[in-house]
Formats: sequence, C-alpha cells, structure tokens
Amino acid sequence: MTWDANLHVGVTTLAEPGAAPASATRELSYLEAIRDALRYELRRDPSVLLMGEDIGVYGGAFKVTQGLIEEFGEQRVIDTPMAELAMLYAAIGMSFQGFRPVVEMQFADFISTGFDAIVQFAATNHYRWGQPVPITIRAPGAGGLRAGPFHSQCNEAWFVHTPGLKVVAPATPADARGLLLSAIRDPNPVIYYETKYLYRSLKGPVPEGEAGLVPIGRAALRREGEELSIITYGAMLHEALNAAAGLEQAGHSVEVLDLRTLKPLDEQAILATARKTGKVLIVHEANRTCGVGGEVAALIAEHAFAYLDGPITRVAGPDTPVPYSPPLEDAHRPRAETILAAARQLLAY
Amino acid sequence: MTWDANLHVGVTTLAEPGAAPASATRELSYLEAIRDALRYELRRDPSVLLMGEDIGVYGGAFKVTQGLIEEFGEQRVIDTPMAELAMLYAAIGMSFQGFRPVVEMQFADFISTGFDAIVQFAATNHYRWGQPVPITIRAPGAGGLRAGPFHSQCNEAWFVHTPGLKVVAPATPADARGLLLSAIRDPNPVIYYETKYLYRSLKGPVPEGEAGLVPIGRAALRREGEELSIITYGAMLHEALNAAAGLEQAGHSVEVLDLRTLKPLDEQAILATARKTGKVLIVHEANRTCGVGGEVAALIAEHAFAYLDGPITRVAGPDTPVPYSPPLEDAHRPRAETILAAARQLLAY
Amino acid sequence: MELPAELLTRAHYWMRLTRALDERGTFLHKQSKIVGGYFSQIGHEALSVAAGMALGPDDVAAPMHRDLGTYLVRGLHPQRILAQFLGRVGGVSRGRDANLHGMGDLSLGLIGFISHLPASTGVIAGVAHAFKLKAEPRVAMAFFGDGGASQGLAHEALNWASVFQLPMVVICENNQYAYSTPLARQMHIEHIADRAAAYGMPGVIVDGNDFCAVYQAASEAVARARAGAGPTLIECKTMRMRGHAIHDNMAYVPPELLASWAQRDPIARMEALLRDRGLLDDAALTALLAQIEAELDAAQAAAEASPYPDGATVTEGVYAV
Amino acid sequence: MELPAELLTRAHYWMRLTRALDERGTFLHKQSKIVGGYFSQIGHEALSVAAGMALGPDDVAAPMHRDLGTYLVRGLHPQRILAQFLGRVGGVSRGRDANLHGMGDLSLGLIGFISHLPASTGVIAGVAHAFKLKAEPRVAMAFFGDGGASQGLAHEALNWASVFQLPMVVICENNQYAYSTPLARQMHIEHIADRAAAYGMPGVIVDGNDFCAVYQAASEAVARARAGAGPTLIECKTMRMRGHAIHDNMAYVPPELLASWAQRDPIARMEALLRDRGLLDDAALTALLAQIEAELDAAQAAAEASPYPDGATVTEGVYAV
Ligand SMILES: Cc1ncc(C[n+]2csc(CCOP(=O)(O)OP(=O)(O)O)c2C)c(N)n1
Ligand SMILES: Cc1ncc(C[n+]2csc(CCOP(=O)(O)OP(=O)(O)O)c2C)c(N)n1
Ligand SMILES: [Mg+2]
Ligand SMILES: [Mg+2]
Repeated sequence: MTWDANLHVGVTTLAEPGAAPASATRELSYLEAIRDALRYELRRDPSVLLMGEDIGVYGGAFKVTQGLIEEFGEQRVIDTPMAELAMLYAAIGMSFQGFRPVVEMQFADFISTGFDAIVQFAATNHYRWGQPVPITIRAPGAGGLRAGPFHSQCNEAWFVHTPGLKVVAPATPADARGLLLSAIRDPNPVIYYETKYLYRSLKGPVPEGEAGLVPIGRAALRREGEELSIITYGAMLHEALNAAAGLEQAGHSVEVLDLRTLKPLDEQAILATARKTGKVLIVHEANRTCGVGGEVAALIAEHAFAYLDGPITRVAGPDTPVPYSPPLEDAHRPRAETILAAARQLLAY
Repeated sequence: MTWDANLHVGVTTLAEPGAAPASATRELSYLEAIRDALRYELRRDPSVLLMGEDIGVYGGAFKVTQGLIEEFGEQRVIDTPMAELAMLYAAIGMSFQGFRPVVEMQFADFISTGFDAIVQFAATNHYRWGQPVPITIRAPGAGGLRAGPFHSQCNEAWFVHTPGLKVVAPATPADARGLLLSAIRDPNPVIYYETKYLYRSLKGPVPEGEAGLVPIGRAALRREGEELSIITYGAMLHEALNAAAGLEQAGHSVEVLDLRTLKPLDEQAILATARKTGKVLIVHEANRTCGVGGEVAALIAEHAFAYLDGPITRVAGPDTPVPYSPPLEDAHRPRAETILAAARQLLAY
Repeated sequence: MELPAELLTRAHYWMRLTRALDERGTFLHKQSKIVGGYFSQIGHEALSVAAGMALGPDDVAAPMHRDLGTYLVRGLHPQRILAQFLGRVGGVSRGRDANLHGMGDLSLGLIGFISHLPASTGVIAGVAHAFKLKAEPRVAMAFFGDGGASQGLAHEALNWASVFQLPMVVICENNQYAYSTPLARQMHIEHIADRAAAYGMPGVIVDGNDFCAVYQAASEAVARARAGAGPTLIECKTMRMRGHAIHDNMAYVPPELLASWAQRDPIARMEALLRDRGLLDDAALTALLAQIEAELDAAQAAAEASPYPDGATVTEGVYAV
Repeated sequence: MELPAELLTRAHYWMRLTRALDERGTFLHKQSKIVGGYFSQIGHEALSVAAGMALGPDDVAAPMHRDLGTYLVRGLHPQRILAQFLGRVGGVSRGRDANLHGMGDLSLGLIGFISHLPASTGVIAGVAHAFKLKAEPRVAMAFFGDGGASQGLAHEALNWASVFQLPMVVICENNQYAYSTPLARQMHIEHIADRAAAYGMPGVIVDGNDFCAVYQAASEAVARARAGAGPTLIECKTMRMRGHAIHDNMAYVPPELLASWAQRDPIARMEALLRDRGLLDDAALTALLAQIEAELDAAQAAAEASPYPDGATVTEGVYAV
C-alpha cells in the first residue's frame, strides 16, 4: 500500500462566489498567487524586502520565492543564517528604519523559535511608545502532507490571543495574493498563515493589480444558505464547501463563511450568519482547545444568543501533535465527511 | 496622589467553602503555601530539584524559595545562568534521568523566552516516543502590582491551546500547595501559574501532609447559587466572590466555580454549573480574545446549550498589553465592580 | 590621546545629571510617587554617557535599564523621563510602560527597552542592517549585560551582525552581577569580550568606570562601523553599586567587593581628572550641582503637573492606523 | 595511536550498514513507500559511527537527522528504523513521528530528535547535568550542525555545560551547508570549534570523514567528561553529499566542491585503511555487503509486516499516566 500518491495531483479550481470576477484576472495556483503578491510589492515599494532561510538562491523550501533574488537582488531578498529569533528582531529593527520586511518562516512550526520577538516586542511596541512595526511574517502551516508533528502545525491561536498582532489565513489564490498585499502594507505586525496543502493543489482566478487587494478584517461568505452556517478558514474551507455541496444534495441549505482574517475577527459577519441560520458549525484544522473556534463560539454565544436554534458545534483537530503515519494523520485532520456528520447532527437538532 | 500604597496591606482570609477543614491545617499566605509545597516535596522525594534564576542564595525574586538552598543545598536548589531556553531544555534532560525538576520563571512573562522547550519538546515527547517529561514550570503571573507590560502577563492560553501540557492556576493557599504537590508528582509537563498579587495579600487554611493534595483536573465550587454561575480562576476568584457577595445583598443567588486547572478543564463541573443556573459569566484577567474564557464558553455553548437562559458573557482583560500607570492598569484589570455590572445585566436578561 | 576640555566638561555634566536624576528616582520611589519597580544605575555613569557621546546625531542606540546616561545624552529630556517614572501622560510611553522600559523615540535615535533581555540587541542588528542596505553612514549601538550575555539572542545577534558585516557597536556592561547571580555562575570565562572571536569581530576590554577609556574605545568602534568595517564588541568592566532593583538589599554581594569598587567611582574619577587639568574646582562643582538640581526641580514639577492617563484610553493605540 | 583491528572491523560494519540502510531509505521513498520527507546522511558515516562508538553503554546520545550511524551503533535495530520510516506501529515512534524524528529510546541511551534545531543539545545538557548531580560516571553527547550553530540555544547549552562543568561532549558536524545556506552565510569565522573558547572549554577540529580521527577525539573528550573535567566541543569537517532532503537537487553546491569531497568518502577511506592493514579483501567485502543486504532485507520484511497504526488511536498517549 502506498499513501497520498496523488495528493498533489487533483487540482481543484475554485470560483469565487459572490464576487464578480474583476476585468483582469489570471488563473494562478495558491503558491503562484503568493509569489505574485511578493513580486508585485517588491516592484511597487522599494522599502519592501524579503528575509528568510534559503529563500534567495534556493527560492525557498517550497519555491515560493523562486526567481525573486534574480529580479531584485540579494539586498532585497536576503538569505539569512538559521536564526529565527535574530531574524524577527532584525526585521523589527529594519522596520524602524523605513523598511517593510516580509519574513519567511521555513515552516509555521518554527515560528515558536522566534516567539519573543513577535509576542513581546513587535506586538506591544506601538502601544508602548507609539512606533509602528510594519512587518509581515509568512508562516507556511497546516497538515495533510505526511510531514509529521514539526512540519504540520496550525499554531495561529497563540497569536490570535496576543494583543497587538494581526493574523490572516487565506484559503484561495485570490485571497492569498490580496491579503498578502494588505499584510505588507499594514503598519502593524501581521502573521500570514499560508497553507502548504493548497500551494499546488488549488488554482483559481486572481485579480491583477490593485483590484486584488483584500482588506484585513473582512470575512467572505463563500456560499449562502438558510439552515446552517459553517464558519471556517484555511484549507478547511474546501472541506467545508464539499460538505455543504453534499448537504445540498440531501436537500439542505448551508452557508459557508470563510474568516480569512483571524485577528481582528470579522464579528459582524460572524454574528450575521449565526443570526441568519441559528445553527453554527465551526471548523478548523488546529487543535480544538482554546483554538480560534472557541473564540468564534464565544462571540456567538454572547452576541447572537437569542438567535440560536442549536448548540454551537466545533469540528477541529484533536488535542494531539499532528501524527505522521497516514492513518493517524487522516484521523487527525478534519475532512468533508467529518464535517458532514457533524452538520447532519446539528441540522437534526 | 500616591497609588497602591496599601496594595499589600489588607490581608484577606479565605475560608474554603465546601471542604470541611482537614484535622491538621495551618494558616499560610499564598506564598508560604507554595514554599511549603516545595519544601514538602524536596523532603519527600530526592528526585525533586528546583532550578531558576536567583532562586538559591537570593531566595527568588519574590522570596518564594527563601531558605530552601540552606536546607537542601545547591545540588537541589540550583541557581542558573539567565537562559530560560537552556534551563527548560535542561529540565527536560534531567527528567529523562529520573529527576523531577521544578523550574521557576522569574516572571511568567519570561516563559516566552523558553517557549520552544515547552511547546515543541516537552509537550510532544510522550506522544512521540513514549518518554514522560515530569517537569513543573512555576510561572508567577498576572497584574495589579503596577509592574507594567512585562511583569504582569497572563499568558496561560498559549499553553492551554498546546496539546500535551497541563496547566493549573491556584487561587487559594490550600490550592497553591495542593496543586503544586500534584504538579510535581504528575508525569507530564505542568505549568503552574501562581498569582503574584496573592502572594502576601491572601492567607488561608492549608491542610498539612498528604491530605492537602489537590487533584489536577478538578474545579472547585466556591459558592453555591441558583441564578447565575461565575466561572473564573486565579486572582479573579476573589473579585468574583466579592461580586457574588454584593449580588447576594441585592437578593441574588450566585454560584462561583473556580476552575483551578485550565488544562484539562473540568468539563463536568463547568457543564454542571451551566446547566444548573442557565446563566454563565466567565471572568479572567487574561486578554479576552482566544483566552480560556472562549474555550469555556464554547464548551457550554456546545454541551449545555439546551439549558441556557441567557448569553454566555465574558469579563476579561481587554486585548492590550497590561499598562503600567495605575488608572490604565485599573481600567485593564477586571474588578468586583466590573463583574457586578456584567452579572446584573445577565441576571436581568 | 588627551580628550578635549570641552568634551570632558560636557561629559561631566551628563554624568552628574545622570546620577542626580537617578537619585531623584530613588527618592520618588521612597515617597511612593513612583510605584512598582525602580532600577538604579549608580556606577554606570561613565560607560552610558561615554557610549552615548561616541555616537553621532543620526545614529541609533538601544540603551537598557541602567543606561540612563545614554538616554540623556541623546536628548531625552529629564521631564519626560520623570513623567515616565511617575506614569504620567507626559512620560515617554504616556503611562503605558514602566520605569526605564519603553523609552523609545526614534526622533532621538532611541529604541525603547523591553524586559526580555537582550531583545534590543536583536533590534539594533536590524537597525544596523537597514543602515547598511541603505548605504547610510550611520551606526547602531546595542547594550547588554553580563546576564544578557547568557541569552541565545546575544549570540544570534552578534553572529548576524558579523555575517552581514553591519555598522553595529555592542556595549557589554559587565557589572559583575545579574540580579543576585555573580559572573562565575553566568559563565566559565573571565572576559566576555573574548566571545568576539567566536564571531570574527574585534573584542575590546575597557575599564567601564573610566569615561575616557570607554569614550575612546566606543569612538573607535563607531568609526570602524561607519567606515564599513563591521561590528565591534566592547566589554566595559564595572560594578552595579545598588541592588538589582530598589527592593534588593544586595546581601549577596561581598562588602569588600563593593568597597573596592566604591574607590573607583566613575564620577569621582572624572572629577579628579578635571581638577588635574584645571577644569574644575569646588566652586564650579557646587554651581554645577545647583544648576542640575534646579533643572531637575523644574523637570519634576513639570512631570508632576502632567496628568495621569485617563483609564478610558486603555485600549487606545494597540494598533497603528 | 593505531586503533585495534577488531574495533576497525566493527566500525566498518556499522559504516557500511549505515550507508546501506540510508540507501534503502532513499529507495523506499522513490517507491512511495516512505511518504513525506527523507534525509540522506551519505558522507556522515565516519563521524556518526565514531562518535557513537566512543560512548559507553550507559552513556546517552542525542543524534540528529543525519546521524543514522549513531542510532545503529547504540543498538537501535534497522527493523525499528525502517518501520519508523514507513510509519508503522513497529517504528520507534509507533507511527507518530516522521523519518528520523522522535527515534528516542532511553533503554538504548537515545534521545528522540525534534525538528527545532538544536533542541537536543539543550536536552543533553540536562542529561549531563543529571549525571553530574548523581555523581554517575556517565557522559552525554549532543550533535548539531553548522546551521544549528547559529541558533541561540547552541550558545545557551554550551554555556550551561561549561558553567556547571558537565560531562558533555558536543559533536558539531560541519557539513558546509545548512539546507542551501553555505557556511560563509551562516558565520563569519572559519572554524566552529573556535567558539569553544567563548565558553572556556576545549575546542577540537577533526576530519569528519576520517573514522580514526573522530574516534580518537571523541574518545578523549568522553574520557575527559567522565573524569569530571567538563565539556568539549568537537568540530567534524565533512560534507553533506546529498541534497538537504530527498527532493533537493543541490543545484546550489558547486560541482567541484562535491567532487573533491567525493575523493574523501569516509567508507572508501576506511576500506583503504583496512586493506592496508590486511583486514579486508574483495571477498570479505563482498561477503560483508551480502550479509548486510540480507540483514536489511529481513529488517525491511519485518518492518513492512508491521501494521499501520489504527486511526482510532490518534488521541492515545498524549499524556503519560
Ligand atoms: C529573558 C529574561 N529573563 C529574566 C529576566 C529578569 N531579569 C531582569 S534584569 C535581570 C538581570 C540582568 O542582568 P544583566 O544582564 O547583567 O544586567 P544588569 O541588571 O546587571 O545591568 C534578570 C534576571 C529578564 N529581564 N529577561
Ligand atoms: C529552528 C529551526 N529552523 C529551521 C529549521 C528548518 N531546517 C531543517 S534542517 C535545516 C538546515 C540545518 O542545517 P545544519 O544544522 O547544518 O544540519 P544539516 O542538515 O546540514 O545536517 C533547516 C534550516 C529547523 N529544523 N529548525
Ligand atoms: Mg549585570
Ligand atoms: Mg550543515
């Protein structure tokens, strides 16, 4: 038996529902959309620079930055020593002198090695002495790739809890580009969670130029429905959409909200969908306890209580490290089927 | 104007409701109870040792470990270089050779400097290769002492989210001792949040010997009531009890649940009180978003939904660093009055 | 090389101002006007003032909790510092950060300090990196202590500075203790400057209580950095003459050690030098001290006149807009 | 000093076994039987085997992702390693951890590796600390690379070991690259061993492709540590002969550099030595290789016979009870 042989083979093409495609769009993979955003910002703004381990000559562990050192030179695409903490502190220092560094963590899992720079310095600085810290931290996260406990983490909740940061998690190529543009231009430290699983497996239309900007703090309604709301983000959006399609076949009308920004959460959109359907299913790949789903549930339980017709339900990664072996990882990572089962139960409530 | 001149003056004495006092108890301050637990374990178990910055000769920044190096020697009360990451990794290594290290973070705020050792190594090890990591990390946390953004943090949610850790947060001298005994004996990494604010301001009866053990994972009902449940932990317990007393005078019957353990949460006790009163107010000093309160709310919204008579409400520290200046810190830290106001609103729902 | 009279006189003023301000801070804490912690820097005046004076106006420094002199030299007004200590709106952090934390003001080339040592050494590496990328002839200066030297970040930042050959000067203030921990428990070597070799950068040892020695070493390092020749590590040997913070009675410090360092007081040495060179006499000193007290009285009055922040503003400013 | 024939023959077996197992791993990955990543260690056989053999049975090692030889020498059976690579229940981590991560087994004195480099150097400092506290004559050995040397933890752990004078030996495997990053981008010095002086410990440079050199240096360091004379840093100069991981074609490595190191292949050198000393001939080598293939065939069959873990067990074992 071999596992995941076709993990990267079936490419999903996602139409962006709701938004009429802008005049100029291209079909890009999720990864290409990220690279496109980096290139676009590097061209547009001379203060933007990239830093990271193996991002220059090698083009990055996932080749996201491939070709950029050739175009922009090693002054703007900086291969660094293997030192996440110094790297992130250095980015802060550069930002104090007019740069807008975009720092690549080789995997989101290594963000913990530079934790202090983010949560203690960058997050608090503007509050303390008024100096903005316009840095972007790219964190390639999440699982499904048989990469084991240290290359599959979804650790966004650490930062969603920490005041002073912004956290985004695009689920589509258009958002991957659009949110990265916004992150780089934001005067605050933004952690940009990109989903490795989607890098090459997902393609979609991506608006060009400024038209593609996606504002931080705004969720996207990916599917409208009446009976149930699924609230999710990242790779789970696609599992949720599959589940919703399955439910439609069974005659159910399901709404799917893609959070896109995890901090600040789009409370309005969250509460609007909860109030509309009265039944909420929250889905994320990250470990359940104290994850973003808990916060979303709490917001709804406080501010949309009167509209609820059933228990706020969560489908999330169990509270374990992400295991390596395929049957274990498959049991760990929520899938359309898991979501379907939970949704059916909630619909029947 | 001078602030907080009598911050440490008024000593509250807390009777432990519910539990009949064990035959042998002493009145100890919260700080003395911690020291007593350390001494008790050091005497009982030769594999227990203490490590930290300035904990030996100096007796610790807060004098928690005062006198212990004199009694147990510098082999068991180890003054370390100022290197939290090495310290925590060393503790892991020591635990692999039969020791049970208790590591003091000088302030909970510096736990982020040793973050990797905790969340990447200690938390995952037993799951990965089956070797337990029996270490205890003492984290003196929380505010109210005019100590500013880096000596006042409540960062427990980072660890509550991370699988493989246990997290406790005693609110009384008896629990301070009893949970520390349990933490040290637990075969897993336990983060022990002690509240600096209570060190000398709170005294209470503390059972002696083995009778004082408090199991990890069990909340304590500090006050029984019918109309509303306040769920809280740490220093906020005392604000909540004050608020509950105030509400009683206004004719309201309020229940107060002290979580004591934050991971694993005592879901049974949480759901029981929520089902009983139907109205839940969650209180913590930590920043609101993605805090432990969000998780508690989510648990209730999922598993006690049918019993709810009002929105699950949270009173928490706002999403900012803990500011220094007294009027700012006072506005940041929940107090009995804040809790009262929220409770009144919920009671009126 | 003999330093010019004007420079020494200026340095003397800064050193005296630093000590007087520090003593005022201690007094305000005794009066409970400053709440929370307070860090005294007595004994550090020579190094903090000299390092600060070695920089040019466009350079950037990240002083730490005992480098009050550097803040002053770079132009941070005592009024803003006192208002900071007192938690007032007029303080550098507008009441948000405590004591010497968060006293950043880039218009003065100052990075605000956070507790997590030696954070600002990492930040300074980035500032220096920016100068290099922009090809600006500017220098960035970091400070860390004998305690901070044990932190991984000290290593990472020094390595970073040397890999990229950045215009950075690192002042290591070896004051023999990190809180209660003596040097020998912090490291198994005698000279922190010897670590410079681990990064292929020059390491210099100076008497941190001798203004002229620190000034000369720092000026050379600044010149090297400005010329594009890379970073330097300067170890200033000194002694923390007070407790770690105000509540600490320093029982762990052998009295002989303190006594021997008291003989080497940086201000006394500076004044002996000035007198030797005919630049100071009793009358001039008395006048200077009176002038400084008057300056500080005015600064304190203004600081105390500054209001406490309004609690309602607690959530303001978390994000830049 | 000439090493005994028996020892060299044993070392030769381990080195050949290491390479054969590694090549099998690569092949299993090509076959998609191993999924996810795979790290080859070709070129590291001398150092990983020699370091492992310098330890005694009660000592503890924390090898990293290219120290397959050390795992084998310490007694980890190829069957458990292959089952680990294949994600089976019979693997060291029972399918929970990936490739060479998490291959810990304290009954063999092995600490499981995590990705976050150089984590296990910190853990080993603690193991060594425990030995010292218990006054046991045991030694703990850490491994980190030229990349890991840039991490703050490398500094903190070396400093810790020297402050407490721990029985610790640190093998720095300088294989010229950290992923695509060449040494000169990682540090501004030539010899990582020179950093030992920053901790007041001996630093030794050896040819990491020469079994005898590594064995002798490691044995001396182990003896020093066991005798209570404190830690040693040994830098093994070697070359990573494959890509960082299996997907990496190493286009960034100058072909001449690779070619020159190919001349210094550790196994070829060992075999030349053995032939010189009359301990090996063609027939013996053929027999040894056949024996190793047979051993690995059996190990692989047993590993493949081991089941995948049951998905239902995913939440088991997070906590020790
Ligand atoms: C990472 C970190 N751990 C612990 C502390 C608590 N702490 C504050 S100052 C200090 C001692 C610092 O010593 P040193 O670096 O020598 O500076 P000094 O106070 O002697 O000037 C300690 C342990 C801290 N600030 N940061
Ligand atoms: C803290 C951390 N950051 C990044 C990585 C990603 N990574 C894995 S191996 C590697 C290179 C390691 O180089 P080196 O230490 O020289 O070991 P080598 O692979 O050359 O044997 C990198 C960057 C990591 N494992 N840990
Ligand atoms: Mg010091
Ligand atoms: Mg390497």
